[in-house]
Formats: sequence, C-alpha cells, structure tokens
Amino acid sequence: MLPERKSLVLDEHAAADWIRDGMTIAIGGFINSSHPMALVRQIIRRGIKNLTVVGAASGGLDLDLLIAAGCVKRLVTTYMGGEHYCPVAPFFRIAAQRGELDIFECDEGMFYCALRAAAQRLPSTPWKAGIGTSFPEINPEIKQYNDPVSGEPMLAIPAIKPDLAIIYAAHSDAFGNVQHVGTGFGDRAMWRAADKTIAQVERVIPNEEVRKNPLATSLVGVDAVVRAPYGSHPFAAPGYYIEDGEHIREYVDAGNAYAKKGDRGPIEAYLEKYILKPKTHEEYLETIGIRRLVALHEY
Amino acid sequence: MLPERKSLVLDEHAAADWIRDGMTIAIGGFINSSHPMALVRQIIRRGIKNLTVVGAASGGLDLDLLIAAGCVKRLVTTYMGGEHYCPVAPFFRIAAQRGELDIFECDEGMFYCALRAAAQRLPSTPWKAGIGTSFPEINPEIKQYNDPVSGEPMLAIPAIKPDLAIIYAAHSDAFGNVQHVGTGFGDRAMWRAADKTIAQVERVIPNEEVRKNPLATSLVGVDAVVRAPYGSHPFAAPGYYIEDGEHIREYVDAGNAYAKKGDRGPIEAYLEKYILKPKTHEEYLETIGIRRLVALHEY
Amino acid sequence: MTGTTTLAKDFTIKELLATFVSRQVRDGERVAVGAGLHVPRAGILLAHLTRCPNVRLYVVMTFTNLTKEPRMEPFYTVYDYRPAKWAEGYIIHDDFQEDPRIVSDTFVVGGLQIDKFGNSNLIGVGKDYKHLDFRGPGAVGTLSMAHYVDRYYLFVQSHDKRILVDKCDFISTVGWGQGGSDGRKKLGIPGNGPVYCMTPLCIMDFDETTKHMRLKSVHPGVTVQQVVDNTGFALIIPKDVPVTEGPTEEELRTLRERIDIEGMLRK
Amino acid sequence: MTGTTTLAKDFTIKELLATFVSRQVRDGERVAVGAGLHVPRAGILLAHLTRCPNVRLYVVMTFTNLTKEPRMEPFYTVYDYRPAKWAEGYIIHDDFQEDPRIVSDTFVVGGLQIDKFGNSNLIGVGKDYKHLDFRGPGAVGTLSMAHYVDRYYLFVQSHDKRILVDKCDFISTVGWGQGGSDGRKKLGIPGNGPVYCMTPLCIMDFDETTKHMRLKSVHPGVTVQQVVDNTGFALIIPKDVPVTEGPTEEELRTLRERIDIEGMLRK
Repeated sequence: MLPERKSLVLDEHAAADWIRDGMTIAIGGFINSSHPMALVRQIIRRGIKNLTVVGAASGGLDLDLLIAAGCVKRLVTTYMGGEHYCPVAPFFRIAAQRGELDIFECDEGMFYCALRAAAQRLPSTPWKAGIGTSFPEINPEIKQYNDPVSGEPMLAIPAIKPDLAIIYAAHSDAFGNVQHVGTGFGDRAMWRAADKTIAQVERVIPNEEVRKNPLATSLVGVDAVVRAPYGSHPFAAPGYYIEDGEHIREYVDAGNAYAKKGDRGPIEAYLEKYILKPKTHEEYLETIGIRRLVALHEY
Repeated sequence: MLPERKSLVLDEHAAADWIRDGMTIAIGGFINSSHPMALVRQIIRRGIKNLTVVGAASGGLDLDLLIAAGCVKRLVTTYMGGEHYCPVAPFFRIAAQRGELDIFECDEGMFYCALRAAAQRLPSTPWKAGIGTSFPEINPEIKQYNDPVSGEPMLAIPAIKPDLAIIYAAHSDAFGNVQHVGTGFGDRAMWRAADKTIAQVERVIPNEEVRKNPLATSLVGVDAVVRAPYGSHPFAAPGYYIEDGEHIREYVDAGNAYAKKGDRGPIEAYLEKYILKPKTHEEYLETIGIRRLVALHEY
Repeated sequence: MTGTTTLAKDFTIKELLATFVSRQVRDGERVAVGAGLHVPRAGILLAHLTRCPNVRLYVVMTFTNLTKEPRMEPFYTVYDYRPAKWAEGYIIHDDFQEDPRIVSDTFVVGGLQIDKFGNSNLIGVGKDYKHLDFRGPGAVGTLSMAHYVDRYYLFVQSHDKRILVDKCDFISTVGWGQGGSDGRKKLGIPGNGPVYCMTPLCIMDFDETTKHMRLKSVHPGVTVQQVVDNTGFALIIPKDVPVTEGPTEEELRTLRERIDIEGMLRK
Repeated sequence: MTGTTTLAKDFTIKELLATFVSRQVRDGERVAVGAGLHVPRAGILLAHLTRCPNVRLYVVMTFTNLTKEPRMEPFYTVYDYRPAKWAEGYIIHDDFQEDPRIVSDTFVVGGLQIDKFGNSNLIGVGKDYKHLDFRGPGAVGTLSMAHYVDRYYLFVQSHDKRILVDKCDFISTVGWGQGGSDGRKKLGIPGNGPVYCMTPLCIMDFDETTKHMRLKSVHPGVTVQQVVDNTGFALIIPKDVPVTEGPTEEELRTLRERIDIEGMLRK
C-alpha cells in the first residue's frame, strides 16, 4: 500500500527549531501588513542572534522589533518605517546611526535583483537605476561594470540567498500549497530565492479547497506550514483584519523613549509583556484579548 | 462632464493596420495552443514582409505558416515543431537548411532573458546555462563575459524588444484588462517586453465581470482588443476547444509535400482556400464550417 | 480644466498643490497613486475625475479606474488591502521590477534633502555613512521608479534650509547629477530627470541649460524673499514670478466632495 | 519497489524502460512530467503511484498530486489544458526562468545526436550551421533545465549510429563536455551532468574518471554485440553486463491499469 501523502503542518515550536543563530532569514509582508509575527516572536523568545534579515521590500516595524530585541546583525531592506505611525523605525535609526547594524543598502529594484539572482542561481543580476547615486559607494558589494553587449555602464547586484524564508499568508493546505489573499506583495520572490520556506497562515484549508481555485495558489509548495490565527497581529492581514493601530503606537512610543531619551525601560516592558511572558501564540492572543482582536475587522 | 472611458476594441482590419513590413512582432501561445490566428491570417492576407517574429517559447506551426507564406525574415524561438503532428515544422526546416532564415538561436531560458531585458530596459541579462554548448558560436549576439561580482563565466543574452505583441486570450473587457483561462504560457513576458500589445480574445466581457475576479487578470492593460470567436483555430483554446487535429494534419501534409518533394502546390492550395479567399475571420469560420468547430469541445 | 474654469477663491495651500499635481497628469497614462503623501494622491485622483478618465491608476498594488466611484473611501497606506475592492487586476510587488513602466509613467519623490540639481536623499544626514547624524527610512523604490518613468516630480512637505541644500550628503535618487542639460547623459542614464520641485511655498523648475533649480511661481501670500530666505542654495529667480494658479471651482468641489472627504488637505 | 517484489515475466521494452525511469525518482522531489515522451511520462507516474506519494508533479504548467486518481486520463502534450483539472497551482511558463528548480529536480533530454560524453544536439545535423543537412526542432528548454536540475537523463527512441555519435555536430545541452570527472567544472558550470542514457537496447552510464559512456545493462533479449554494432563510438564494455531489471508484477499492473490505459507502451 502506498503511504498517505505527508502533512507539512508544524506547530510554532517545531517550526522555530528551523531557525538558528547566524542564518540568513527572509521575512515576508509589506510595511504594516502580512508579517509572520508568531514566528518572529518565537525568534525573540528563543534569543536567536546574529541573523541576517532580508526584507521585506519595503520593511517595517517587524524588523525593528527584531533589532530592538538584539537578534539582527545584518539587514537587507529598502525602507524601515511605519508609514504614518512613524517615519523612520526607531531602533533601526539608532542602531544605524551608531554603525551597529550592517546594512545592505538598496532600493526595491535592487532588492528584487538580489533575490532573483539567488533564485536563478546567478552570482549577480544587472540593474541600471542607481548609477549616479551613492549606492555603489555606501554598498560596496554593488559593482559598476560595462554591459558586454552595449558597453554602457551597469550595476551588478549580488545574489542574496536566504537559508529560510518565513512568510505570512491567509491559507495553505497541509501540503504547502499556499494561497494569499491579495497580491502577496514580494513573498513569491523570497520563496523562490530561499533554500526553504515556512508559511505561517491564518487557516489550514483542505486540499480540495485549493484545487477549486489553483490560480489563487501563490506559492506552489512550501516546506512547512504553521497555523496561527491572528498571526500577523499587530499588523494587518488582507481579508481578515486591519492593523492594530493602538498597539503599533504603543510600540512606537516605546521606541521613541529609547531613540529620543535613551530609555530602554518601555521597550523592555513591551518585550516582557507581549513576547517573553507569553510562551505561545495562544498566550500572546490572550494577552492582547479577544475583544481587541475581533474589533480589527477589515471594514 | 467627464467623457466616458474609451473602448479599446478594434475590428481585425483596424488591428492589422498596426502591423507593418519589417516590424518585430511577438506572437503568443504555446506550440499547438492559444495563437492569435485571426491576426496571423490577416498578416498573410496583407502580404506583410520581412517580419522579425518572436516566439512563442516554444513555437509552433503558427510561425511555420508565416514562413510558408513568406512573411518572415528573422525568427526568435526555441522550438519549431508540432509535437506528435510533426517533429520539426516543415517550412521552417527547409528555410533553415537553406540558410534563408535568420535565426536567433536560443533555448527557453535564454528566450525569456531576452524578453526580460527588453522589459527591464536593460541591454542584456545574464544566463549561466549554455556555457559549453554551441549557442555562443551559432548565435554571435550572445556574449560570454565574466561576472563582475564572482568572476565566473556568464552569457549575456541581448534584449529583444518587440514593436508589437499579438496574443490570444479567452477574455478581455473593452478597456484591455485581459484574463486568460489557464496559465497564459509566456504571454505576460511578451506583453511586458513589447512597446504595444493587441489581445485577440474569444469573448469581450463586461468590466464588472473582470472586477469580480481581479486575480484572473493576466495582462493589466493591453493597447487594443480584437474579438474573434474560435480565433485560435486550428489550435487549441484553453477552456473553449481543443486543437483541430484533422486540420493540422492537412497543413502538415502540405508542408511535407514541400519539404520532401519540393512541391508547393498543396501549400498554395491551403493558403488560397483558408487564408486568401476568406477575407475576414467570419469567412474563415464559414470555410471551416460550424459542424467542425462545435465538435472541438474541450472534453 | 474642462467645464467651469472660474477660479476658486478660498482654498488651502495643500489644495493648491493638489491642483498643481493634477495638471501634470496626462489622460491614458499609468499613474502610481503614492498612498503616503496626501497631496499628490489627491492631485492624481483629481486629474482622473476631472480630465483623465482613461488613466490606469495603480493603487496599493492593484490597477483600477475610479471614474464611476461617487466618493473615494480613504486609503492612506501602500499596504492597505481595502482599496482592492476596486481592482481590475493585481500587480505582484516584484513584478514591477520586471517592467517598471507597467506601474507608472510618472512618479513623485520626496527627500530628507534635495539639492540645487534636484538630486534627493532618503538615506540619511551626516558626513559619515557609518555614523550618521540622522538616519532616514531608506530609498524605498524611488530610485528605480524615477529612473524608469517618463517624468518625475520632487515634493517636500516643508520648505526650509535643512531640506533644500546646496549638496546632498548622499544621493538616493539622481536628479540632474552635477548639472547641465547633459547631466544625466554624462552618467549614462536616461534623460528623464525631475521636472518640478513642489513645496508649501512655491513651485520650482530647472534652468534649461544649467539644470539648476529656478523659482517658477510662488503660492498666494508667499513672497519671493520668503522663498529665498528658506532655501539652502542660491535659487535662480526670474524677472517675473507669477502666483501659482489655484483650483477652479469645479476642481475644488471635486476635491472636497469626492476625494478629500475627511478634509486632510484642509487641515 | 514496495509490496510485491515478484518480477513480472511478460512486458515490452517500453514498459521496462518506464520501470527504469520510475526507479530514478525520489519521494518528495519536484518532477516535470514531459508530456511528449510516453516512456518517461509513464515512468514518473509509476514512481508516484507506487513509491513516491509526495512527489510534486509538474504537468502541463500546473503542479499536482495524482495518488488519489484511480486512472490517468491521457495527456500527451505540453500545451493540453485538460490536465489542469487536477491542478493545485499554476506555473506561468516564464516563471520557470525565475527559478528553474521550482519546476523540477530531474529532467529527461533527447537528441538528434548524443555523443560519447553525453553531450546532446537538438539543433541540427551537418557541418555548416548555415547549410544543415537536417535542421532539428531546436533546444526547447533542455539546456536550461538540464543545467539547473539535480540530475538529468538522456533518452532516445532508437539506438543507432546516426544518433549515438562520436562527436555531436552541435551541442545544445552540455553533458560531460570534453570528458573527465572535471569536464563540467572546467567549463565553469555545475557538476550535475547526465546520469544515464536510456535506449531501446540498453542502459548506459558514464565512467567515473573519464566520463566516457559505458554499457550498464542490456535489455532482455539484447546482446552486447548488438549494442556495440549500433553505437557510433567505442563504448566502454565492463566485464559483466547484467540484464536490465524489469517491472515487478505490481509495477506492471499499475502501469497497465492506472497509467498506460491506451497501451501506448504495449505497441
């Protein structure tokens, strides 16, 4: 008898076991939307260090939180802010100003060049935009050269290959067929570039439901699936909930206390209350409270 | 008062006016499926010459027909055959053997490199596969060079920019929002690379229907839309009809008469009967006959 | 500027700027509606609803046409999913890199610093990249978009000497480089540099020969001296400096009743 | 090779080859099911239905899993839309170039010519590219797929001296280059060359040191001399040449009852 097809569903602890000190991790989503926060909080809870964190393009406060918690050594992103919540991410700003963070400085075009090169198994891909800017100077990994066909000046953007991509999506079946609601931002590019991908999802749906609309399958086969309802909180989840502005402001206030007054008290309290004390995603949700969560409906 | 949004629907004659001698034309679809045949037949009917024809990757008998009719000067494609109907396209084979056709020799990876370079407004994009093969020798436009980051040998595939892409899709609204049934093969890559795109469709659908499923919109805005039911005949149309094997065999037989015996009689008869005598797509469909057409259901 | 051409009397500087933005849009183009900046967003929508029914609006990674929408629901961010209800089609974010022209024919770029040749800086302020005085958010997609679009515009929300500087500490998006009408050609990049720089005080353009920034018009109530005093480089001042033209009554009505319902531009 | 391991007695060479193909597949891989070649297609499906329930099958630009399908509906072409009824997701054709590994971990390459180092030719036969004796169909996606996959296989439908040549007139897909275990490394390309060459007479592999083609096994009823006589280069012949192992009874039953319903492999 042929054995049954294997489920790829893991719990958040088993999935977090895949993440180790010093790895290159791509984190999906876009600014204040669609980040795999249950896994991001596990990274912090476990005290994982020296990560190279890739993206998203554009990044957001999810990455800032990892910087605040001391997990990040190197950062590949094009934007670090929270739109109207804060123009520049606070812990990022201070760490960058002090030269404590190794930044692969790029814009969105270059960011996807680097991921595409990794997916295509090429050492670099060319990009034209950026000539005449400071990028080749502040990012010496980007090399200017002359195109072999036309002779004109070009920039070679080196491949950046994540060991692991962790992305957030609305749905997946147990076999890793992921269906985003909405466009999925740049999550496909991360999935293609990374050695392995874990999708954290709002709901695990039957394979039959995936087959009803194969066009909606955005990632045709990830390596593991983690179910975490409200798992992008405090950020938005297309089709499910909007961002929790009040919570984001609480975080930004803690960030500003540090950035403007050097006071780490509020962020330590934030980390303790929301990340270290709750040991699981369910405990985190209890800390936030169901009343708050259900108020974050999409419309 | 704000004027109404403009319809982009053209009839086949007005659309064919966009195609001129000497242009670079990309033709969508894949082998025996999804070619904009109403427009291809217009090209032949009008005696348009010296075209550079791009694709599809992989190409098919649609391109062979254009070669048979003397419209093609240069060909960019990776495969010229009809699968089980014929291993090598007959007019292509003879023209290539005689050196009468200028061929941009490439494989599918390189083909999309060339289209992507055009879309990205880059002079070339790199590809690794092909080193150690005959491609750089039989296609001197492909240049070997050393990657500026790693120093390893690479191939630079030059941009190929179509003046016009003509593609076949199931549906479009009047404003050029095209929805393929199925994957659309490489039509997106052509659309991105080309200066302008005409979509020949089975049905023009209301904008409201497009908005019901925006995820299905494969080409977000082409420049013109031509309605031609059964317009991929004799080739297949995903969701509508399978290919007309009998008709394809009739064409292949005409091709073999030429390729094997040098007899152009059968192809001249084919061209006269199916392309030159009918002046419109409707007249072509009458020649084929409704009985035959309705028999080509998908299942 | 169809229909009523009677100029409105009572409007804010933000409404004036939105009107100026709207007049840069051409019908039939693709136009990215940057969500974060209220003024350009309102300006593009104003063009769409008054003059340009065939514009393809890029809104939060979807394409749409909003001419039949009686009122704009608010959308302020580039990640908000709610505007997807209007979508005619999606753009995957990394697709824009497959053909940036698909997203937009025009673009608006801001900056921590903008220099006299229209180069702009979103990276940071300071002399040493490793020890910046102020670290900015980063370039986002500005340099790639500005490179590929047909034309782009500079926009700042405050007109002062910290922002309008002689020379940017870092350049994230190249304007006219080191100046001259061939300033971009010399770098080996396409010729489509910044067209205007819009501020709360004035509109500036670039001298045709030197590509040095030049005063084009001052907003109602603003003096040329005020502009000069708040600009960190020697701006070219033509003999005649007109007052920036405001909205027509129809434009102002469309802006207030269909686009800026919450009055963000009236604050 | 789970369950019944009793070898079947009565099978065709095509069924034997399909069985050989099936044993190359590893569970959990992505496997492109090339539609045009019946034998590899049947072989991959056989692996999937007997040993590899977690293979991701790439079928006509869709991904699927067919373990719950009692019988395969026919699909013979890479453009046929009908297998899309099984799809769990689509791959846009140009997406494969964004990451060829997404499509498949293995690949099967054919050829007008295959030489002693496993280089293959789909371009044409003749000395002068501009005046070929026989123009082939072109490389399709073979060189890119073969470059990127974990391992690839050569497959020809006829074993004769026109096809198995000392040196290809043109190389569309590189095998072991000019030979040697570093034959690919010397070219600056990844080390994953062809593993086996399958023909209607035999299976060949490559000598570990020289990467010269070597006889591995002959099919039932075929002699070593027959292989030598029909090969256009000096094949390495080991002392012992076993007979290619055929299908088990279970494999043959699965092949005939669930995969090759029309009996394409029995003709």
